Amino acid sequence: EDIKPAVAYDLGGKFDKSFNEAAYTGAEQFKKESGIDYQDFEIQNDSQREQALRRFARNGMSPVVAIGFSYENALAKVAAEFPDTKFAIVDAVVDAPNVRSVVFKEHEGSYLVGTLAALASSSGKVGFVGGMDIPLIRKFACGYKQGALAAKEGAEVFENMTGTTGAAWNDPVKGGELAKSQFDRGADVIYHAAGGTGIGVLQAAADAGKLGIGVDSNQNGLHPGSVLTSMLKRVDVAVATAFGDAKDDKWTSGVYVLGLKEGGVDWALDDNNKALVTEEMKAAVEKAKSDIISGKVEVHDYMADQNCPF
Amino acid sequence: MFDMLILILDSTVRLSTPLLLACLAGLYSERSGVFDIGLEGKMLGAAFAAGAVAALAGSAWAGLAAGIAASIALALLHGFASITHRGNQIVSGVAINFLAIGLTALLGQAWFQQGGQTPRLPQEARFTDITWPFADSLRDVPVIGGLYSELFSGHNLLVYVAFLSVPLTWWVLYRTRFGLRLRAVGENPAAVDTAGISVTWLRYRAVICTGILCGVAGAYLSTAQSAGFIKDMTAGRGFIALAALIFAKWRPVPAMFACLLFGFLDALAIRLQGQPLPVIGQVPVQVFQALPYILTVVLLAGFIGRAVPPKAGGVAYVKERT
Amino acid sequence: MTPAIELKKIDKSFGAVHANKAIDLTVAKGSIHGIVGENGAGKSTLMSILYGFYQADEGEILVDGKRVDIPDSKTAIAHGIGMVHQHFMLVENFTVLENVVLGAEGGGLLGRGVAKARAELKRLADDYDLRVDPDALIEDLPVGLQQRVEILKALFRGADILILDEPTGVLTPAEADHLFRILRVLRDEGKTVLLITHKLREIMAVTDTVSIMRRGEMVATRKTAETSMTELAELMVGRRVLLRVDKAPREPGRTVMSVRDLTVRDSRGVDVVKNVSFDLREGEIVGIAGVSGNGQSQLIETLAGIRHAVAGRIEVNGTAVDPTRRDIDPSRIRALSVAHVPEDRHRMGLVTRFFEYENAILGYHRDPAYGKGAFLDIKAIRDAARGEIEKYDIRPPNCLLKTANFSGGNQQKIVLAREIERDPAVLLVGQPTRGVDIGAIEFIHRRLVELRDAGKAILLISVELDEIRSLADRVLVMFDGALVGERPPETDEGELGLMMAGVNREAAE
Amino acid sequence: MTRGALPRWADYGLMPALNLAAAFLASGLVVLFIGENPVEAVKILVWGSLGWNEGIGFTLFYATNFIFTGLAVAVAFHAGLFNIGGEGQAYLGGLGVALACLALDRYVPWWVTLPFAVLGAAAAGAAWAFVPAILQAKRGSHVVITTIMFNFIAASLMVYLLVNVMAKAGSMQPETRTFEPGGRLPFLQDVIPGADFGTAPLNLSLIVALMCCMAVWALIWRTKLGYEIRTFGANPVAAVYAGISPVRITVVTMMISGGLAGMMAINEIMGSQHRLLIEFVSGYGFVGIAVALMGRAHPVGIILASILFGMLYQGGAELAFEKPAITRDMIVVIQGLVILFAGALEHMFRPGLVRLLAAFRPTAAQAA
Ligand SMILES: Nc1ncnc2c1ncn2[C@@H]1O[C@H](COP(=O)(O)OP(=O)(O)OP(=O)(O)O)[C@@H](O)[C@H]1O
Ligand SMILES: Nc1ncnc2c1ncn2[C@@H]1O[C@H](COP(=O)(O)OP(=O)(O)OP(=O)(O)O)[C@@H](O)[C@H]1O
Ligand SMILES: [Mg+2]
Ligand SMILES: [Mg+2]
Repeated sequence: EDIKPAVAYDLGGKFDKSFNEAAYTGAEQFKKESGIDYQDFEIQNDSQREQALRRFARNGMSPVVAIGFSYENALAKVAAEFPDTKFAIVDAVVDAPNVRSVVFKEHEGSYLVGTLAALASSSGKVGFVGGMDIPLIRKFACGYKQGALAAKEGAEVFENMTGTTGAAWNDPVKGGELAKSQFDRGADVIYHAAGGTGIGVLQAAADAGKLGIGVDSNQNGLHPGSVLTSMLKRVDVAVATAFGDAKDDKWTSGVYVLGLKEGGVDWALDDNNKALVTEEMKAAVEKAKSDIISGKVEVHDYMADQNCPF
Repeated sequence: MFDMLILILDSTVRLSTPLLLACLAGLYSERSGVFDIGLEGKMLGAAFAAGAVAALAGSAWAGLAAGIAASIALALLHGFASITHRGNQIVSGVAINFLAIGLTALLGQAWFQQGGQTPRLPQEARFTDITWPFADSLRDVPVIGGLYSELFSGHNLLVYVAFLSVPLTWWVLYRTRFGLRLRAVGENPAAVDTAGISVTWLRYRAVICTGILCGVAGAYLSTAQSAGFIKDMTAGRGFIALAALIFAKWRPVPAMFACLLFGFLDALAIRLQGQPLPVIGQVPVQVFQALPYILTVVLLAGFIGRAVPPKAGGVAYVKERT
Repeated sequence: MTPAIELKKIDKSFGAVHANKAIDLTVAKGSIHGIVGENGAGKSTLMSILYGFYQADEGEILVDGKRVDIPDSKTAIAHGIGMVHQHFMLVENFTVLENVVLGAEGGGLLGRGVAKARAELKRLADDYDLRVDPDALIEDLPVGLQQRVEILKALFRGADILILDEPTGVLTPAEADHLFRILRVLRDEGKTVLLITHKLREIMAVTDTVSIMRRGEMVATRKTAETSMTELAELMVGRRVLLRVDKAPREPGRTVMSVRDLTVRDSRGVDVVKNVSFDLREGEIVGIAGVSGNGQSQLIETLAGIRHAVAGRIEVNGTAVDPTRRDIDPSRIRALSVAHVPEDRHRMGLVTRFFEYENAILGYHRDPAYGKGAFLDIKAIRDAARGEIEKYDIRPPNCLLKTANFSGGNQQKIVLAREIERDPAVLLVGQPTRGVDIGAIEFIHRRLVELRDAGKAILLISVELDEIRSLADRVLVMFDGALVGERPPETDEGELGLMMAGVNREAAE
Repeated sequence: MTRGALPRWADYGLMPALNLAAAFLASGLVVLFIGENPVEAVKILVWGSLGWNEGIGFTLFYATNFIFTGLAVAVAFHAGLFNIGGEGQAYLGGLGVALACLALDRYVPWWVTLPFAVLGAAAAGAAWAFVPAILQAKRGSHVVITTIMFNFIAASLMVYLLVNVMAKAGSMQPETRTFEPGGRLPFLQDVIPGADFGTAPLNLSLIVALMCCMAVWALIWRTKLGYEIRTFGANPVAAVYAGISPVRITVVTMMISGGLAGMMAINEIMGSQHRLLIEFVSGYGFVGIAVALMGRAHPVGIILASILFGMLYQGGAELAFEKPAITRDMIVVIQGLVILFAGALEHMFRPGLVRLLAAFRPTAAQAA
């Protein structure tokens, strides 16, 4: 039976080189596999969040996937207005019978790439470049730190944020400068969670012959040989699954917390970076991964207490 | 300590370059009496054109040419509106900023399907760093070694272009006929007119100069400092350049120092970010992010006095009120 | 021989305004040809057309008998026409030299061309005795010298037809005579001079021929030798005007304003007013004569509260005012019933973008008569303005017209009306008739005398010696910031002229 | 620049119409370029913004923001000051509103909160404009630079506050808790009987905005302060001659301007979002510049320009919905073209029109 799926992206837009783009990829993938077309919308201001969701619901679209925690309030409202429409939201929890909330344990994935970073670093100094200083990004940073420290006693982690306006997510030049300054301070691996800004970080790493770490989608291919790995946040899977479940009548509402165990986050290994990842590094990461999954290692979630003990 | 200073200065140079180019660009236009808050838009348009063409042609130079062309086109649009049709110069500038933001993303997506991003440039399609002779051998000589090999050597061509444009602009402005007339028309177009010189044509030439320099600035962003265009990548630099221009009271050499200052404050903030400060200890990152702007205001209020814009600036030249 | 210039049926309108109506004009080679007319008669426009600044709608121009069209000033210059504009066309923050070479730089690079220009300038300076420091900034020069620069510009471009639009409006008698000497020299060299002025004395003094314009039309042309001031005045205004003020002698009353040891320093730190002391009594007009730029402007601005002094005391109607205090400002002074007609109406006295009625309350806008509390009572203001327009015969009689569209003469009346109608005890007046036509001059002078007869105290500053001598009851001469002496108005021009030049026979006093 | 020989109806009616037509023509070409039907596009744009209740609601909602920021720029403009700080001032205004709402919403009805919110917004905005103003007045620091700088500083301050101080616990979002009804402005349709704007967040702020328009008109053209502001803007020397203090006028005007910009937050924060969140100004401050200048710094003109931009925002969104090929970037391009043709090129058709009218009625010139 045919469905009419839809996606509403966050302010960053569908090509933000980050989770919006991942969502887009997922939707496209579903379209390719099922041959079912979908509708999408890029909002221009906060007032359009409700408008977009409502608009989709009215047009009988379902499921409607909202990307980004900023949709929380809007969705809570609209979901109540359209109880028969299936909604999903990524990165936030909306408690309603017709809403599927998908949140990720970014800290777990960040922990893994932190481990890798520390192992790959010869100076024992690694860096992190975030877009804006908001809780979500701190969550990335905190997991990364913990991973790095766990892998190398006394490893040093530099942490920088790009800016305080929307431009912070689209400023590769500034990103590059931040990376360079961290390299100057001795770092030789840098992990970014900064959308378009990160492109500049990875570029700077490549130019300086150092290593960068990608985020959200697999960015190993951007600079083969210079991107150590990427922290995968499978927003694409979340979106594709939401569409798929609806299609196959397997839709379930409720909260989905996707961590390593659920394969919601992971680290990327492919031809582009296998030369960079030695056997022992690989072993170490896989160990950490299983420990986390088994619960032997507990990765601190910044959101739990709004603070990072490391 | 000294090395750190060198490194900060090094990054200062990189950060100031686009500001400097845009700032000098604005200088030509505003000295001729045509205000221009569209620097941002021209830079963005140029960055896109440069990134796109460099990617297609696989040549940085082709990219540069395209960037300049695009920027000039926008500059001429500004001229058409504010010189030929005596439109409001501010509004025209705002319009150009909008057009640039929209068109770059639109065309980028239409041509490359990478969401307004242009394909990543291979090294040979970028302006890469030029290492001066003996830079490496001299590196270890105390002081000058660092200065020479880090600060002066090892930047890409456009950086040198930017800093050479300063004396060039000074020379054009104060040593050539064009410069004399340019300065005159910004102060009193009627005087230029009655001296038998066409105000319109003179101002058009000025905005074309603006176009050229903004073009270089854009190309620097997308083909030198980064490897490709990303939407909105100018991130407000056009406005900072404008501020620098006023800061420098519309004079070339001070313009350079103003831009270096902005670059330096930015570099400093980047460097200090996330490190505890002596005495104060840990400071919220936002403090550092605001630092350059706060210091700018302080310096402006503290040392730079009144800035008097070109007298005829901002108003179209109308002799017959019909 | 063929005339230097022939204008045939020149017609020009600015939108609604018909500035020149089918004007014919013939100017003989090697002559000084005067053009007179009221404000707004169309003189400047006609000349600007000849100079290619404006384009005529109709008609043709012949230079040396050849029909030419002059689309821009460049062409005019090429035809050997030079013009000194009424409102100078100089770049204020440029040096004299830069202004002179602008447009005639001689080459893409300034270096050599300018060096040549410097030499050429020196030559002209010597030949015509037009001395001015080539490296001085225009904004630092007194208007008199700025005008020299304008003339030099024209000569530098090798003009043999020279147009001067109201050149003497800003000159002292001495400067004016100097200018006329130069004009004669130029004429004797065979150059042709077109001189626009409001001052019939000057016409009679230097011109060979004179043309009269009224309301955009050329009403007559006369051989100067065969006409008289009165005839010209009538032709200009279209009615009889009397050219001299008659005022009855009057005993001055008590002192209303006394100034003691007033010293004013300008932004550059130079003392521009040097311990000046004088009294101003009811029912007298005290004239301050002086070459412009000798501190009169700063003096009057300080008395009006616009500038601050570094030393001195002022007493108005028994109230002491400390002019050195920062909190003294014009509104305070006005409150003491002191009115001020500034020298430069365009720069200071008016907001030309405003409607006439808005300018009618400038400086008095907080007066309750114009509205209670925070608000303005537009109707009351307009009524007041209409009253003044009526009383001062301001034309066009329309208080809803933008002030920029009144002629200088009428703009001046707007200012006078505003200041006088407040019935002040003291009136400070600067250059009341600069650039104003005879009709208006007559009116303004009469108004001032009436005021004096009504027992007001008037301080008059003017570079027009005639004006001072015919209006003032006492003449104070100012030189280099100091008062160098007092004379009765009957004193002959020569002596006053010398004092104004700093040559003071009784240095004792 | 004087208006020249055009009759009023042509100047205020025909000219703008022509300009808009040109703007949409150009936009049409862009639409054509990406292979959509321009006529249809324009239809959707106009219908989407004016053709149905909810559309009108949104159009007016956006217009409300533009009226505030437009008035802000206009007031400063009359004093010859160019305030590009609207963005930051509005951002701070948000803080003022939020503090008022957070403090009161639990205890009192909205109509008690409103005055405090208005006060908070205006005060915060004015405060943010004060420093640039005083620096301009006393030190001559160019207000354009300082206001640009203060936009960035405002962003840093607000991110800090929202992330570290005001954020509601345990939330991903850098934003305050949602206000209780006591901190929410009623929607217009709930107060105006019979009105229906669907789900558009059009709220009482529109009324506030219109009242501000009247207030600004009165201030500028009917009060002594306004007279002083205009005098200072038109001729500073004459202003001093008239006993008007430049320092006072500069500071007062800038603070009024900042206050108006700040009040934009009432519409967004108290009227629509019901919580303070980062980046909520999203460019309204900058568009305000174009709005003010296109509206010739007159409240009526500003209202019209604001509605025009409201249409572009709302109609643009509809367009993006209806036509998958038309992205939001395209909407930005169209906005740019409108600003260009209706704003910067507003005089383009004038000479032709003057000649045309003169040809038809030779007396036109005299009449004008
Ligand atoms: N640039 C202009 N634009 C529009 N109208 C103008 C312009 N210059 C002059 N006029 C109109 O043309 C008429 C003639 O102006 P003009 O300056 O020639 O008078 P004038 O004889 O020079 O007066 P004055 O003796 O005061 O200099 C004026 O009344 C004015 O209305
Ligand atoms: N640009 C203009 N637009 C409209 N009218 C103008 C313009 N320039 C001059 N005029 C008008 O031309 C007439 C004379 O102008 P002009 O400036 O020559 O007067 P003026 O007496 O010379 O002034 P002043 O003596 O102060 O120089 C006046 O009516 C004036 O309003
Ligand atoms: Mg004249
Ligand atoms: Mg679409």
